[in-house]
Amino acid sequence: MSELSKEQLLDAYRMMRTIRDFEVRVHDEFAKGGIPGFVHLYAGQEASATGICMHLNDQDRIASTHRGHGHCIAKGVDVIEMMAEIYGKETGSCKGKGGSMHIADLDKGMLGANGIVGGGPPLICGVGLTHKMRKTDGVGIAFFGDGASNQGTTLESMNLATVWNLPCIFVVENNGYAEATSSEWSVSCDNYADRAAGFGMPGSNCDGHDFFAVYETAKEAIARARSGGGPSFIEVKTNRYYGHFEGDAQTYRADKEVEKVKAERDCLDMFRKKVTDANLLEHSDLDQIDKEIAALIDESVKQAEAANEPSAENLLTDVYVSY
Amino acid sequence: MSELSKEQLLDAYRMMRTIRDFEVRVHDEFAKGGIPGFVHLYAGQEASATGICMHLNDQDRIASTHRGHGHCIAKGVDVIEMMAEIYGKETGSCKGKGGSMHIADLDKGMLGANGIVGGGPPLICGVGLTHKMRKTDGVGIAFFGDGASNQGTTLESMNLATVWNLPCIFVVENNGYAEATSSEWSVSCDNYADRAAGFGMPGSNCDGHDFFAVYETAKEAIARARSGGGPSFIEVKTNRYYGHFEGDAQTYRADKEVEKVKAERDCLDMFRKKVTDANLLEHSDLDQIDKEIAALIDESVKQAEAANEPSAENLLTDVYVSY
Amino acid sequence: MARKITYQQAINEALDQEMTRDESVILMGLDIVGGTGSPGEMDAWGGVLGVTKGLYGKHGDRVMDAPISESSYIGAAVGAAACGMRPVAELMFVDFLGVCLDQIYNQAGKFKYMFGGKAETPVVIRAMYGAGFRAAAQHSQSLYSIFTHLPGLKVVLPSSPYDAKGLLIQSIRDNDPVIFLEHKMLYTMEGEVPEEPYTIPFGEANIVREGDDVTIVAFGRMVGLAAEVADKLAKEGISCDVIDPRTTSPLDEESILESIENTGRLVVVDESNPRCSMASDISELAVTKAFSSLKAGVQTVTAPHTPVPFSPALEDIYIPTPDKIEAAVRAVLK
Amino acid sequence: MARKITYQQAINEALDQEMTRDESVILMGLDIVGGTGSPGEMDAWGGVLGVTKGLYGKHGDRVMDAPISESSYIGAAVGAAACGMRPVAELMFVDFLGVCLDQIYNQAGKFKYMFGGKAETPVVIRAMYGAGFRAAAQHSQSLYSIFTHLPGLKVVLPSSPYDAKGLLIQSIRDNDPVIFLEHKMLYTMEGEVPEEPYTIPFGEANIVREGDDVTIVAFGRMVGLAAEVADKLAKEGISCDVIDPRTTSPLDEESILESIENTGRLVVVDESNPRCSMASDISELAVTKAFSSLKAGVQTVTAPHTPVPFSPALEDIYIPTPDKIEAAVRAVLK
Ligand SMILES: Cc1ncc(C[n+]2csc(CCOP(=O)(O)OP(=O)(O)O)c2C)c(N)n1
Ligand SMILES: Cc1ncc(C[n+]2csc(CCOP(=O)(O)OP(=O)(O)O)c2C)c(N)n1
Ligand SMILES: [Mg+2]
Ligand SMILES: [Mg+2]
Repeated sequence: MSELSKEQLLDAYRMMRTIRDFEVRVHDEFAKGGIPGFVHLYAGQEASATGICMHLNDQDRIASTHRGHGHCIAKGVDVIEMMAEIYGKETGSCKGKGGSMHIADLDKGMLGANGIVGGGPPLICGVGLTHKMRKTDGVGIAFFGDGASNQGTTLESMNLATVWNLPCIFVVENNGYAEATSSEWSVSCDNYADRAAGFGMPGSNCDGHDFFAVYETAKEAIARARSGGGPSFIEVKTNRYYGHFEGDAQTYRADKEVEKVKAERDCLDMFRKKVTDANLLEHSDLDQIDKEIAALIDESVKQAEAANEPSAENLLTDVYVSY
Repeated sequence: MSELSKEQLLDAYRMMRTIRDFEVRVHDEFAKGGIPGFVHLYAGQEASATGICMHLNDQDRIASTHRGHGHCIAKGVDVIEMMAEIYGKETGSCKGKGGSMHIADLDKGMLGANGIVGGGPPLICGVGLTHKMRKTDGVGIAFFGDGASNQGTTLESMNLATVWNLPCIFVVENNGYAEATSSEWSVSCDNYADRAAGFGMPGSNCDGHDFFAVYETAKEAIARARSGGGPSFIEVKTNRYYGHFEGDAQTYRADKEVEKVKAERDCLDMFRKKVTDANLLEHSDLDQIDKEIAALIDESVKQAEAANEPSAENLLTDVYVSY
Repeated sequence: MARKITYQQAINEALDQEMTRDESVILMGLDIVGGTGSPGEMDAWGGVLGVTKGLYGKHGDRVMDAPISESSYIGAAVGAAACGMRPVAELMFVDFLGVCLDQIYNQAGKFKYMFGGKAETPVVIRAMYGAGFRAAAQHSQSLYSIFTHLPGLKVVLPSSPYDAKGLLIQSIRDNDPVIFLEHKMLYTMEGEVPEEPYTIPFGEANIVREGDDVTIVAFGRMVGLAAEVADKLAKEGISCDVIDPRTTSPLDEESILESIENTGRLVVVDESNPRCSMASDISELAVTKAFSSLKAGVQTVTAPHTPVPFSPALEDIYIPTPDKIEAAVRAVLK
Repeated sequence: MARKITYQQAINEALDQEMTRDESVILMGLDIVGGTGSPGEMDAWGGVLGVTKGLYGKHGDRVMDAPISESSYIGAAVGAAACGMRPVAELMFVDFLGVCLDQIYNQAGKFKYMFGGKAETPVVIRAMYGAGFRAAAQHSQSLYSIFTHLPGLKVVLPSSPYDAKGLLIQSIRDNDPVIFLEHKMLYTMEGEVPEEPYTIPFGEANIVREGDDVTIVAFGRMVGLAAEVADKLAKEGISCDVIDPRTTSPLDEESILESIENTGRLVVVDESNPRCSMASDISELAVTKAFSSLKAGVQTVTAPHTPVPFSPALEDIYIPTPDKIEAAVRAVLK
């Protein structure tokens, strides 16, 4: 914790707060009917994307999932454009053509949210391979869920990354559920480290509510990858605050499950307590960020609502570079 | 070893001898130009199919690979029909429509050789599921190679079998190569038991040249599956005597690699030595089988050569039950 | 038969009745129960849009959730079918065929042929398809042309609650592998559906509107749009024969050809991308087998050769509309 | 340009020259080196039929073997392409698309569109296709119609050594995902091929024979058969325009339509299964855009709606033959 500068700590908090407020707001606006389509929110899991992406620079790349807003924000994708994208507007990150499930910004090293469970890990092998061929020290991070950890594409990619000795980190965000199905049931290993071992890579896990735990765990794995030590596997134990997608009644969850996590282990609260207890930051520093972010998110919604729908010509463009 | 009756020992030897002679003969006939297509021979691996299938009855089912002749024979598929199939004749197991890569006999519980690497394991989950739904004590065995152990379909199926608690056994026949690629390179785990652990099932390995080792290892796994104890994983360490397919120059192999195995650890020789040393069988018993099988294989080739090509109408039949 | 239920209820009822009739019918998919292993309610979802809701309560362990491993659970359905079960596996969105197609087309679809006739694989793969849900490029496709291209598979596209029930029961009783595709925008469509089980044979088109001026062949959700256009044009004295083939494989060529021979004019309405599509397939049928009857070039109305856009504004112009169908009918009449 | 090499050598040379020209070109596949990790020789195979032989020796680690995990190594190629590399991934047989299609069509093929134009994915997927090798149902298919159906992909079907080299170089330099399909029966075909690198643009058909009586559109290996028939019929005074579109996506509609407008008669020769195929696609083109020129119904010559049989006797009648093409030409002339 002490190794992080004040600036970095503020950045970490800002990132988590941005994700949280973004998601809470999308939840509210969706409920009001302003947002179309399938929307999967990342609230509750902020420390994961943040603790990992804090280590990354623009040459490092990540692949995300259907639950991708948090990863986008942590990788530096513009929030104003993201909100517009979720509204399907022409000012969106993807000109409104992708929506929540496909937000991307390749310039920022964000290879896209992905509508296909397990779609990302093979792509990340390609990122790792690119870095290896170009002899950079860049890395690729595949974020995926506990459900996705059973998809063949994910499993194959773990093997490939070891065999090709790629600078890739496989991050399973185990939020306990794939849709309504429990990960305790659907994941056959007792411990994800066992599965990592079955693919010849080190595996570790960490408390996904604790930014510092994630940060430290990722640090080691990323350093290993950067120095040619090959892939690693990290399980982040986390919780999602909302339903699988917006509209999910969540009757499969335990009574007060989320309330309890929110009350006892919310990542923002835990962070605030740790850094203020240790006198690294003042409450006022954090309050200031809260205010800034609230304004930013307000602005993003205002701009998204005001923006134009894509015009009809857009239907036929962007299919090919040339055809 | 002593638990097997004389009859059973003779059966085991007969099975292995049949496979060997069948494959040697196919090799020879292929070289002469009598056999079309891609042909992958099982010679050298006989103890694997035999040691496992000796435990099976007709309700048990197996799925095989492109290298399927041995599994067919061990599961009781008619050798005369098999040879005719490999020749593409209308008297073949599949009326000449399948060929070497697709020989099957569902009545015998043989779900087919398979041209798709990793095609079999999902099917075997279906076999296990059928037995489970019907409350029989039947099992399903997925045979696959070291190469196939990296295919997503195989990996997913291991997870599914544990999650559904299916009576399935995953048998990787590790013959050291997938085509020309070494399994030491392509398989990321140090030990297949590690990979089994990553999918929540017991894993063990055995010497695939030693019929008795395979037999004992399989016995435990199959008994567990029959009694509701769920799936298991077995690595059979083996060698193939011929190329990946007929026509392979095999320059990727070590000098004298196969000669050495043949001289020191041939499964038929080892079996003969063990059972005669222990006075369980006489050399003459085995010689008698050798003679019978030689005649059977001769006969199979004679019949295959004499049989008719499928007639033209066959092109359009058997696509659907009704259409 | 006055009872009206939705397309979605019709599917649920077909599954329920067949499971009751035949012990070998089993269901598997992702969250088709929902809540498996979870601390809360079991049968919490009954499928992502609730189509299988309640079946777990009635049929227990014969309705199974699976890990997110489409190749292996759909392959398990295929393997179980080869062992005599009648599994109905749900591929949540047809867009996901890319992670499991092998088990469908190289295994299920080819067993019978490769094994010289000595296999039957009575598996049903149910999947949602179609645009209009603002679900973007990976959850909105109409990929039935791909399945239709592949021998060994049967492909079913119900366009109404009545057809959904009868065709699904037929699919389950059928002895070949069947791809049963449900348009997600039709789930809430209401229609008259008999309570008792019934089947609709494959390869028999439904003549949705009768007419002598133009033949319109339409698929799935497009059938309703075509009928709407036909009704509108009827008021002007233009009479359209609206044909819903109901299954693209097998295809009722006869009904289509008969109609073309009568009208001499053909419009094909297909929600899928245009290349190597059902629109192409029916056009080919006309020009190879009914050329001498054709009085005009064929008109096709399809989605463009683009992925499905997320933006509602763009998606609305991506999908064939009644206006475009009407324009096509007028064009063939010119 | 007197030098003659085989189709297979032309492909090898194209890969070699492009790798030499551009560091970002890398190759990956199963045993495209052969011998990786093995005690014997490295580069032992150079691909299952030897097409990439020698490239490892020249380009070292830029030619990579992979574990048998098509989704992940082809996905890796896609991911690397999105990062600016120009990977050429080999899918050994196109029949294996069932285990990796998602990375090809939902990822590579849709990135640009889903991401609002802000992505380029210059990946090439090479794969063998086609019947005639006695390789049976899972190693003999012609699945190009599927790729053609899917927006975002380009699909290339070289029919000669000259085209193989020029089209492959174009594929590698192209900035979109390209499916490059090599007919396994053409590998030994010889033809004149310039030594220097050259490109053949996509979407430009090759007029293989010129004629005024009948248009024959043929794909891949069928082009040679069609030319053979044209030569035979020329002696009788029947002149055929034989068109090889070379790429099915994009398709040179113009050349085809121009020819049909001239001849009024169309035969399409397509080795694939008939439903929703290129045969359908070209038939549709004719009947939607050149109807008034058509003097007769279109004839298609395709494989039947069955898997590919193993038996040589059956496979020989499965594949379209010159006799059948000739009969089709005579039929359109009636
Ligand atoms: C190949 C594929 N199968 C199924 C789905 C449907 N689906 C979307 S998200 C999801 C659950 C994913 O669970 P997990 O990986 O744990 O991620 P989480 O939603 O918990 O973040 C499923 C089944 C899909 N999008 N793609
Ligand atoms: C999906 C798929 N990928 C690739 C191939 C080509 N292929 C056939 S056999 C083989 C090697 C298989 O190796 P292994 O599983 O070890 O079996 P072995 O040949 O050693 O018995 C390969 C790559 C295939 N048939 N299917
Ligand atoms: Mg989850
Ligand atoms: Mg092997």
